[in-house]
Amino acid sequence: MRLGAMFGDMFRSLFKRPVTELYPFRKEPAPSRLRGALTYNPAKCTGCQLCVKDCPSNAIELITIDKANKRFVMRYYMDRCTFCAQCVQNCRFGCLGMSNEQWEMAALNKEAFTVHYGREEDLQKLLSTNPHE
Amino acid sequence: MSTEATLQTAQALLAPWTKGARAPEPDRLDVLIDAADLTAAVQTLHDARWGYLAAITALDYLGKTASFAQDARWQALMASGRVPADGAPLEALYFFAAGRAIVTLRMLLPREGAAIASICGILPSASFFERELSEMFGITVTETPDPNHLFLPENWPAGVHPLRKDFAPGRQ
Amino acid sequence: MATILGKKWDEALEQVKTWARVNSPWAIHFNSGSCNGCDIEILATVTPRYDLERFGVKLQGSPRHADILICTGPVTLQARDRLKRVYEQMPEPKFVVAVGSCAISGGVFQGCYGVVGHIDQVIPVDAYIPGCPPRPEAIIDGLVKLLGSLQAKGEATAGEARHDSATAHS
Amino acid sequence: MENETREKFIIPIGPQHPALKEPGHFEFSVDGETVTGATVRLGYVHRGIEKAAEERNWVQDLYLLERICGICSHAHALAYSLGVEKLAGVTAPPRAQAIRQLVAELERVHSHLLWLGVSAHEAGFDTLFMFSWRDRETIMDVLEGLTGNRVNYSVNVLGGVKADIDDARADAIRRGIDFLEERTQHYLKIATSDETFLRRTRGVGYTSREQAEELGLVGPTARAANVARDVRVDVPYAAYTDFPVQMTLDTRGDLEARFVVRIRELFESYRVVRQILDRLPAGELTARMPRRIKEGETVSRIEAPRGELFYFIKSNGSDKPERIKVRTPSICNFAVVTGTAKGHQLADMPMILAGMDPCFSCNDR
Repeated sequence: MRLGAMFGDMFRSLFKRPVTELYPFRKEPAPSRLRGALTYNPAKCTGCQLCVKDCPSNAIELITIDKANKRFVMRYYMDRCTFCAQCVQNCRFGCLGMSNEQWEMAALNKEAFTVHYGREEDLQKLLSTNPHE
Repeated sequence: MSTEATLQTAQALLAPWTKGARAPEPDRLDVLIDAADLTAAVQTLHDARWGYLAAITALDYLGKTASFAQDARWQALMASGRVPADGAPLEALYFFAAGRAIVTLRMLLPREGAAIASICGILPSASFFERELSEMFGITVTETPDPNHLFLPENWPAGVHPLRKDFAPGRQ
Repeated sequence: MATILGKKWDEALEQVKTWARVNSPWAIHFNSGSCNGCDIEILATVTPRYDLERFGVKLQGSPRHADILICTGPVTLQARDRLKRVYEQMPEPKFVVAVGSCAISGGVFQGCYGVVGHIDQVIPVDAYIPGCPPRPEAIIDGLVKLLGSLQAKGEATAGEARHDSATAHS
Repeated sequence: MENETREKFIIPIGPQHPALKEPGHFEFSVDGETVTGATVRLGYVHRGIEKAAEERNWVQDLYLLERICGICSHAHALAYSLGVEKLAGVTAPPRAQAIRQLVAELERVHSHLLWLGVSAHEAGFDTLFMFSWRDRETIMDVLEGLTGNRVNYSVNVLGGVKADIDDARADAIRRGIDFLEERTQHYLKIATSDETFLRRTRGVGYTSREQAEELGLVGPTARAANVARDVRVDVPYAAYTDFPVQMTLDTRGDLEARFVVRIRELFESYRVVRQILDRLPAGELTARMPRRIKEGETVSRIEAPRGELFYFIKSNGSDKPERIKVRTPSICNFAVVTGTAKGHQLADMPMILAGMDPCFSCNDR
């Protein structure tokens, strides 16, 4: 039976280093396994579509530019992504990954969330045929 | 008491109403009964202090009527004349658990005018489950203390039951 | 002369308004069908480690006191009208932040029968923070971006007032 | 006579209320300050997950069901994966099972600390709220480092787990656990000795053992009333046979007992986490899963932080489930509010509600 059981904690806290992190003025590196935005390596992709098949929220589209030469462009809807990494798990060729650096993705408009990954020339080809994209 | 013994006790308790029994998994027992016998069966389990009510749910067998050809409950239902020849049944499932053992009471119900008696008089905790059962599957639970919607909005169209197989969620 | 003074006054007033808005935005949190993940992360941002009050942001219970509406989750059938009502009750100017993938696009809940859609199908949204759920740092980042845009907008308005007064003077 | 002439007064609380962060609607009928009855209305976060699960494939469902609840997401994913593995006749490797149990116990720690803070907040004890949430960040860091996300860890895949543990990570977890154990001792002392706090908890929301059984309570709420019901002990799943836990019981059945049971469960979790880290089985992380699951039905039960989580899964042999029934612990425990409200002061209701650790998104699905 006592009163003010936490006064001691409060008093001691006065003399301790503050626990508050000073983000965004001082940024700590994120943990190595953090699941941030999806990364795509077009050189390794074979277009097997396994990543698309199991995505729970339809966040990935794989657009075929030239099937014979294995040229694909990935359209990634960051706003739909649930960052579950099932696509990374599914990819047998190691062409997908999740960045632990790109996780501050807040934006003031939604257009910023649809991104295209692929070789530079493929991207240009795609964007020139679809001027609205 | 071992799991087998617990299941055997339940089997013996439920014997008067059993229309068939099967063990889909080593620690489970499915007891097929008539919907009319539900309260009596639950009362017996409750009086014997056998386990607790774990969940109530249902299954919709739309397009799978053929699988019931050998089922005594289905034949009885057909004989009662309450089911059109192609009307797939609903099956209500009452799960009771005691330690590792799970007993499932399974009842076939006609698709149209499905009704089942409330067990809230015996187990008050069944109220939420019964409300869910009636709104999700359209099974009327007679004499349930609170027949209102539990999850669906008040203005949800009558006669539409989301977990039936013929409900196709369209974008609102 | 009176108009010149009036313009100067407008300019000063705009600056004070922007200063107040950017330095102490009060927020209300509305869960319109979320899984709780984003909600506990929003709660985590107001607790000691992230301490959102550094930016003057205070979580409020009443929409009448709030400048920012922080929305989480897809919009469910029963939450739609409530979300609209909460938004309408907020005094102008008001800003909406959608936190989490399902608030922005429906996320995994796209196509569920109980889900009407995402936040900006119901009310206009000013800032989007993707993530499932976003880290508290990412939520702070989103709010800082929103406040930054308000500052810029406020300065532009004050600038207009200044410009107007300059032309009136000449 | 007074009671008969006085009109029945109903106080609606919610769905948007400052007490809880989630929408739920309660109606308390009161006589003056005394509650005479309570009803609850759910469904504000009803998304229709059970139906949606029938339209997606087995893998997609894992992530859909994980997002039933953001606090006990791992419990949902675990119950589902264990059930589907049982149907497919696949057993996840021992190392995967141990990691699953480890994450489940870490999740319990995070959930109980979260609850401790929130219910202290309901009691007006914001100091405890802030301190417990400060310390909870330790476990959040551990989980984020281990799985890659603070909430919705997505550590499960069908047939195993994604995240492995090496020595450095194990040490980080041990350090976190050591710090938290010391803090938890302190919180146990506060919750059982601070006079002002005890006034809010002792004797409030009392359920007898018989009442608890009758109401069908599960989890810590039931164990606080001496109902020996814990799936981890009754039906050990994952690696609980190799790393068993002790059931934590209390005989008092009031709010104080619920605090004590949950806080003491934390010590049990710390002990088991250490044990797993010390004796982590070697081997593979995943077993191969077929895309189509054999026809059949199964029941999968898990002890989520809030109590028994019950999954009924039926497969029709295709790559999509026929039916998934989720019975969450909160829906059983709501009876504690409606059942024991009578006779309490209205001001005690938020505490009683918080004391059962409600989760509306679990309920509504």
